[in-house]
This record gives sequence, structure tokens and C-alpha cells, in this order.
Amino acid sequence: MAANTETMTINMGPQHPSTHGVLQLILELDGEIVVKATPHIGFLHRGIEKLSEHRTYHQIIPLTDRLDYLAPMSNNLGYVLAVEKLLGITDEIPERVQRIRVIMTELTRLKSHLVWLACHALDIGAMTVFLYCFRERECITDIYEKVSGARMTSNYFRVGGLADDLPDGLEGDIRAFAESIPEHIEEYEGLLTGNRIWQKRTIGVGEISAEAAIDIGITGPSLRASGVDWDLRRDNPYSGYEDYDFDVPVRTGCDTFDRYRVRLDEMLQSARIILQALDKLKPGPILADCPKVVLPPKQDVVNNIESLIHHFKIVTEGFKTEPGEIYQGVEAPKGELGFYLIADGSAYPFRMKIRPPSFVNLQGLPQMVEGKLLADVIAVIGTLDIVLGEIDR
Amino acid sequence: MEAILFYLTATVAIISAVFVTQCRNPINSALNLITTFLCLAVFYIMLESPFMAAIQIMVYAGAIMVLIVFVIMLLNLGLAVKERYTHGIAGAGVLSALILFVANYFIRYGEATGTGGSVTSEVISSYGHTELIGRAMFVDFLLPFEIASILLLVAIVGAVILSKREV
Amino acid sequence: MTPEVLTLSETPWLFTGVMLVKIIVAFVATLLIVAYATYAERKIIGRMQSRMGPNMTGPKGLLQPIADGLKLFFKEDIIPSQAHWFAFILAPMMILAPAFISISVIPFGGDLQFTYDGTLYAVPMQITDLNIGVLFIVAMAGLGVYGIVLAGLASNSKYALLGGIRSTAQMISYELAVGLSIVAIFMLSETLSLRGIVAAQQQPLWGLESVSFIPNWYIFCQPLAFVLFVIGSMAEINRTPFDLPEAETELVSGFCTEYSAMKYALFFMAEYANMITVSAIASTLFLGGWGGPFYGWINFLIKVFAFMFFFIWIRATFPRLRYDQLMFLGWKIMLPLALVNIVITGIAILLW
Amino acid sequence: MITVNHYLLLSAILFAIGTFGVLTRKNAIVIFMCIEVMLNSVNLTFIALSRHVGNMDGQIFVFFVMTVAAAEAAVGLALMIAFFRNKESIDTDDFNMLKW
Amino acid sequence: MFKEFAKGLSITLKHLLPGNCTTVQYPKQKLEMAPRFRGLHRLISTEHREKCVACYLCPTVCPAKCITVVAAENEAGEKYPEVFEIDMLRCIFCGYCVEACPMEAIEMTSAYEMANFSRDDFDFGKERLLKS
Repeated sequence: MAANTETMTINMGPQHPSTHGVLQLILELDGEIVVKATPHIGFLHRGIEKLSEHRTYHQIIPLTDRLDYLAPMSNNLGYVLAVEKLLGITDEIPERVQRIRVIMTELTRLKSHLVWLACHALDIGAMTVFLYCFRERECITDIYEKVSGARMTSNYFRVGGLADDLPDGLEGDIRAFAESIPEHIEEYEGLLTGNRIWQKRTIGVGEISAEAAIDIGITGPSLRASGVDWDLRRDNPYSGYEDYDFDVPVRTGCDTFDRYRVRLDEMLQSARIILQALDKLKPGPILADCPKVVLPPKQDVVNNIESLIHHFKIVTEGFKTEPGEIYQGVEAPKGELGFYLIADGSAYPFRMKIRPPSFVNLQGLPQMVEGKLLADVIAVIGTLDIVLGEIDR
Repeated sequence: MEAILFYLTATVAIISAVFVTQCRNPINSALNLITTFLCLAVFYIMLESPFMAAIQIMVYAGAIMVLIVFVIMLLNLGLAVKERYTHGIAGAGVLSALILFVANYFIRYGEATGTGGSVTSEVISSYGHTELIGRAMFVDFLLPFEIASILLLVAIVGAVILSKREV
Repeated sequence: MTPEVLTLSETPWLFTGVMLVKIIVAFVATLLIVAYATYAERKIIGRMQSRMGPNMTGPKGLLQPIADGLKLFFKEDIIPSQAHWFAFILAPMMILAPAFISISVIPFGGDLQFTYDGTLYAVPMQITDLNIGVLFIVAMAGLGVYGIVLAGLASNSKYALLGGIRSTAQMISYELAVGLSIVAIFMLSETLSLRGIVAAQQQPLWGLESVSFIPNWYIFCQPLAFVLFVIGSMAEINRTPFDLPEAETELVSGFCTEYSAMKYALFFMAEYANMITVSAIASTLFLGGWGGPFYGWINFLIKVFAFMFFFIWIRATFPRLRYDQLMFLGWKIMLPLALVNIVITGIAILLW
Repeated sequence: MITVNHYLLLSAILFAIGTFGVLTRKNAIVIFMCIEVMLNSVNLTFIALSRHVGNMDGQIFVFFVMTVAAAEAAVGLALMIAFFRNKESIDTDDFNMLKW
Repeated sequence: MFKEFAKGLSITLKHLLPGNCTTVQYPKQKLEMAPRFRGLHRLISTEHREKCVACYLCPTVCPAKCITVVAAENEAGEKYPEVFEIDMLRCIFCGYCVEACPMEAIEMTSAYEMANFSRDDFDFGKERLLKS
């Protein structure tokens, strides 16, 4: 008996509760089994790469906030490091700036992972974890607000330094928060890790081998859960990461459960790095000594004609760079975030190419869900931790 | 009181049975069939057989019809009806009318006879219908009962084999 | 003086009046519990998730269910143009009716005695005591599936269809396990009447006079059946962790994706009415119904509310199962366990 | 007063309706449902007569009819699904090959 | 298996106890914004005029191009903004205008409730910016 079966095409997204934004998935289902999954992207395309070609290097920083809007500081860091490399002032960045940048990006990693855990758990049906994670995330947004003035789009890092120093007393807040992280993670684990339903829903779901992951270009926790020990913070350190003592969690299960465990371990390591950085934090300048690049202090602008001229020049024209090409990758919460800049000597980048981790990780999705059930698609979208702002740019 | 209930339910049963045969959409047929079954359950209660009524709802309405609706849903037959009738509509009408006429003749001029038993309304109310059924089934009809269960098993195996993807 | 039992043939008007009062009381009480179950669920889950729940409408948000009801009542009622309109309208009613009908056979208290016209009458606090009570409930649970199936089918939406297919399969498979777990109960009680089952649970435990303060609740001699019943009924009424038919993160809203306004509200009422029914059945079959330290129906309500709190608590804590795992649990774990339980109960009854 | 003859007449009517449906419809599932109507009318006869003569045997037969109906539903619907997979139709006109 | 289920249940039950609620009753109870909060803009005024000298740095640096300035001279021969308008629908609240202003004539307040009924209400002119 020849069995020709009809498949059912189902349009999942862009308006669907668990596609994490405006991802559209065209699923071909045979019963509840996914035969083919085709992601369609582009619903959140804002042309950030093209916009950057008409902005000065300085004006691009707020645009990068809006790439991965769950981890704005990591995007800021990647971008300013790329521009600093282009300008050749990487070595002139003061130590305090580097320490604060590390603290803030690790807080960002915590923030991003908290949202990931919240949404992932909600997708699988454990809705209480969602609120608990957002409770902790609220502390980080408070810190963001105190530091930069905005709760999400921080726009805090500047080429050559920071927008402002840490406000008084914030170090204590950050320390208290970082110290409370293990306790909170224990709470999440109590609700999820040992729970048989959670394990059944995640173990063996969305498997991808190390070879396949490398072929596709998957980075970040998803790669490390497939047994590849690769972390840019350790293997290609930037911003003073070589000074800190931290572990890179690696697991070999290749599945959703291990990606979950890797991210939870990473949160603990982030808290460790934050505490170390706070210990090493010393008073000092928060801007590099490059008058052609960084804005002079406000009191100088009014009192000193030379500063005033610099101020006007930097604000109106921006700063010019040498022609050249540069690539800077950082370990963003979701994987390797790269900025590739081509400069033609003007105050604007000739071309800026962003390598967003979510975009590349999303390519693993069809491979991970085909032959699995519809409910696994949700789990896999959650475990990949995609943010459409970054995918569509 | 009883007569009113009887005629009311009978009317509903007949109308819904007609709709079963006449509805364009199989789903409507199925819904009407469920109504017919529920009416029959009411008759069983009126005949002092509450256990049969419960079984009627559980087996017919609760299991067989769910299966049928499920299949209609799976095959998405909502719009799959091309033509409603075969050419034999006249013959079928004649045949059905004949059945009805013959049955009517026998009912009117014959008399229902059979081996009289001891089960009266008093026995049922004192002893319980469920107990009577249980006694009859597991004492007098034990062998047929076992054969019926084997029949069901065979049917399940057959259904599984038939609906498997690859044979 | 032994009280008389009211019958239709001897005192028709009194009988009808008492029946009407009982029906109205039970129906209104159920509706009120349904309304405030939504409130309680939101409040309890809110607190468990470290937030407040509704607290703006009325004192402590107590008028919230009424506000919700009003809002849903006045919303535009949308019927999709490609939907099968008859089944689409019928579906919410077909899911709600069986849930409420099941309430009618549940005893919520002992006899209420009153004197009328010089005669002492006893009225059982139960709308009607069928001698096939348990079967009736199982039959009604079987009818409940139609609402969801029709909703899924009539909406003419793929998500609703998937939800409908899921729930049909789920309800059919869990009905078996639930039904079989109840079988062990009436093997012990030797009656199908719910009133008889409750009466059988009022004796001391296993007839031991030394521990006469422990009642002979069937939870003590049938713990496995109790666990199976609770898990199975959670699955049958589509509560988390078995809320696959309406799994909102997977199927948007499952079978009620296309519903709006009052029809949508009816689905929700049905869900909570089912929850009440299941809690009431569980307390009747396993926890001695109205028996306990307080006055009849108060005990019963306490037990029902405890079950409902448990269901809500579970919902706040656990993730959702997957379709195949649900089927696996139903057919390969719960059904054999229920059968084993019946066999063991049978052997135990034969031996003692 | 409702006698057994009323029930017998009612079941005769239902049986005739079912026969008509079986003979005239083309959709296999509808035919199947009409057969169920016929079976049910027979069940009603059984129970009515069983009550009339005061014997439980008729009601036991209803059980066996239900068993057969359940078995028939399982196998029949499985056949329909198998057939639908091949022909994309369950019209009886398409049931015209002797083998699948 | 049952131990883990019980552990999860105990965590949620623990949160049910009073005192675990983290909700802020927003419209009734408002949080204090941080001093650096980047909310609605404000033009700072001296006794008789605004501090702004219409140097066009803020419209130049604005990445969203949401500031319109038209300069004019008053009787004393001082430059002042005849028009100073911010389109709040375009504004991304990055704070660059504050950073760029050499006169410290513009700052950002902690006002964040800016909902309105028509698009025109989001064009904040000089008067509204001075008052806010």
C-alpha cells in the first residue's frame, strides 16, 4: 500500500506568542511532526548598517543599542572597541574604563540570560520562572538607569571611554546584586533542573553536533553546549578580560537541557567576574587622553577656547580615521558579536557590517527541529536565544 | 407526562435521524446522530434501563462518535462532498417505505410474544438494574462476553494495522 | 419518628419546589465558585509569582470577575467568515453543559430534615441520587470532549484544528485511566450511587474500632487510584501540566483561537466548572464527601477548595508536557497501573 | 399510555430512515453513520421487548450490538483513512478497484 | 522524582506568603527616577530669556534629527532660538544634545509619562520645553 500523506503547512509568526519577536516560521507538519521548517526574517529590518554610513562614528553608538535590545551594553562595547582599534587608541584606554566596561557587559550578560531563561521557561509552560527572572532583571535595569540614565537603551560607552563615571554608592549595589545571584539561580534550578517534566521537554531536544554547529557558525552558549570549548573572552581577550579568573562552562549533551545548564553556569561565572572587577576597580580617569576623539570636560568648554574649538569640531564633524578595515569580535551573551568597519578616511564609516550571533545561530534551527514535534520547535526557538532586532538589523 | 416526553423525544429523534441522512456536511450529520443517540438514551431511561442509558451515552456518544468526528476532522471532509445522491434515490425510497409498511403491519396486527421472564419493574427497583445486567452478563452469557472481548481485540489490531503508514 | 422521603407521586408540589430550590442553589453556588475561582486563580498565581494579581476593581479586586464578565459580554462577537457557523456557536455550549450537568449527581451534604404540614421530611442535599451516579459522570465527561472538538473543527483555523485533535486524543485516552481508577472504588463500595459511596466512607478505617477517629476514606485503601484519578482528571480538564489543547505558547490559544467575547468566556467558565466538578468528584469518591469535623456541606466545600487550590498551585509550578509524552503517560503508565490496581483490589476483596 | 408498540414503531421508522440514508448517500462516513442509526433502532427494539417480556436477555444482546458497533467503527474508520490516503476521497463511487 | 516536584511546589508556596510581592502600584505609587534619567527635555532659562544661544550643536549631533532650531537676534544683539522644537516621536532619548550643548542650556528631566492623543501634541516647542 503506497502511503502518500498530505502535509499541513502552518504559518508560525510573525504574530505568535513564542517566536520572540517577529520571526516567521513556515512549518510543514505531518501530524505534529515537523517535516520542514523555513525561517523568514526581515520584519524588523531598520537598515542599521546602511544608516551607519550616514552617521558619524559617535552617532552610531545609540543605533547599536537597538541591535540586541536585551544586551545593549555588549553591542556598545563591540562597536567602541572596533572604532578604538580603527583609531589605534586601544592601548590608551584607562584601566578604570576597562574595569567598568567589564562590569557593565557582564551585568548585560546576566540581564540577557535572565530574559532568555524567563522566556524559555514560559515557552515550555513554567510561567512562574518568568516573573522571578524579571524580578532580578529589574535590579539590573535599575543599575543601568543609575549609570546611564536609560533602562534599556543605555548608550553608555563612548569611543575612548565612558559617558560618565559610576555614580556614588553604585558599586555597593552592584556587589550586593552579584552576590545574590547564586541564591537566585538555586531558586530557578529548584523549579526547573530536577523537574522530570522539564527534563523530558529539554533532554534530547534540538540536538546539534559539534561539527554541524561549527559548520553553520553557531557561537556562544549554544556552541559550548555542543562540547566546543570556545570563548572569545578567554581565547581572544579584549578590554582586560585576561586579568580575571573565570571558567568557561562546556557541556557535551548538544541538546536544549545542556544549553540551559551552560547558560546558568555562565551566569554564575559572570557574577564571579563582576566581583573580581569590583575588587580591582580603582579611581582614575574615565576618558582616554585623545583630545581629537573624546569630548573635553564640560567646565573646560566654557573656560578654555581650545577646548571649545575641539568640542565644536568633534560634535559637528566627528573625528576622522585613517583609511582601513578592521574587525572586532566580542563575546556577547548570545555568541560572537562582530563589527567589521571599512573606513575611507572620512568621519563616517564607509561600510559597517555586523555579525550578529542570533542571525547565525538561527540557521541551525531547521536542522534542529526537522523530524521533531511541534512543541519542540518552541523549545528550540527558546534555547537558541534569538533576538530579532539583531537578526534583521 | 410520560406520553408527552415520549412524543417529544421521538419527534426529536426522528427529525435528527432524517438530518443525519440529509445534511450536506458530514459534521452536521454527526451532530444530529449524537442527538439521536441522546434521545435513545432518554428512551432507555423511560424503559427503566438506566444502566443501558449510561452505556449508550458512554459508548456511542462518548466513544464511537468521537472517533467518527475525529476522522472527519483528520480527513478534513468539510467540503469534500461532491454529489449527495446516487441514482437509486427512488428505489431506496421505495425500499425504505416497504420496510416501514411491513413493520407497521406486523406491529399493528401482531402481538409481541416471547418467553416471559421474571424481571418486572418491582424487581428492577428493588434489586437494581446494574446488578441484573451484571448477573445476566457474567453468569448466563459469560462465553459470548469473552468472545466479544476477543472480537474487540481483533478489531483494534486490525485498525492499527490498517491505519499504519507503511505496511 | 422516622422522616418521610419526598416523592413526586405523593407530594408533587412540595417535591417540585424543593427540587427547584436545590437546583437553583447548586447552580448559583457553582456559578459563583466559577466566577471567584478565576479571581482566586489569578490572585494565588500572582502571589506565587511575587506580584499582586487583580486589586483595582472593588476592594482587593473582588469585583474583578464581574468586571471581566461585563467586558466580555459587551464585546463584539466575531464569527470568522469561513467558519462553520452552526458548530461554531454550538461548541461553547456543548462544553459547558456537561460540566454543569455533572454537578447534579454530587452529594454536597447529608439529609436536611424539615417539618411541613405536620410531617417530618428528609431531603438529601443532592439534586438527584442516581443509582448509576458514577457512570453518569463518566458519560458526561465523555460528552465534554465534543465542545473542544467542534470548536477546533468549526473555527477553520489550523491552530484550532491542531488543538482540537490534541484534545480529542488526550481526553479519550485519559478518560480510560480515570474510569478504570474509579472502578476500584465501586468494587469496594459495591454501589454506583455517589451517596452510597459517601455513606460507605463514614465507617471507621477498615472497621478498626481502635482508630475510630480516622474515617474509612478510600484514599487510605486506594492511594494509587487516587493519584491516578487526580492526574488523569487534570489531563481531562486540560489543566497545566496537561494544557496542550490550548497551549498558548505553541498553538496560540489552541481550540479557542478564533473565539471572542461571550463564547470565549463560556470556554473559560467550562474550564473552571470542570475543575469544580472534578474536585467535587474527587472529594466524594476518595475523601469521604461531606464527612468530617464540621457541618456537612462545609466539609465538602473545604475539600473542594483544597483540591482547587492544589490544581492552581500545580499550574503555577510545573512546565507543560509534550504531546507524545502525554500519550505515553496515559497509555503506557496510567492505564496499566489502573488495571493492576483493579486486579489487586479484586484479589484483596476475595481474600478478605 | 406508552406501550411497547410505540417503541417498536419508532424503531421501525428510525430503521427505515437509516436504510434510506445507506442506500442514497455517497460519502462513506455518512453511510457509516446511517448504519449506526439502524443498529440503534434495533437496540431500542431489543430493550423495549426485553422490558415487555420481563427478560434480561434482550439487554445483553444490546451489549453485543454495541461491541460489534465499536469494532466496526474501529475497523471501518481505519479502512476509510487508508483509502483516503490513496484516493484523497471517501466517495463510494471511488471504491471501484478490487484491490488497493 | 517526587522530591524534585515537591521542591518546586515548596518554592512557589514560599512565595505565596505575604511580603514576597515586588509589584509597584504604578499609577498610585511612582518610583523615584535616578538623577541621570533621560526623560523629557527641558530648556533652562535665566531671568529674562532662555540660556540657549542657538549654536546648532544639538540639531547637528542628534542621531535621530529630531531637533529644529532657527536662530535670531534680539534687541540686545544676542543670538537666541526663535524656534526650538523637538519632535518627541522621533527622539530616541540618547542624551547627545545634553552632552553637546556648550552652554548647558538643555537638560533631561525625569518625566517619562508622555502619552498623548494626537501626533501634533508630540511637537514640543520652546514654551513647552521651558516649562517642563
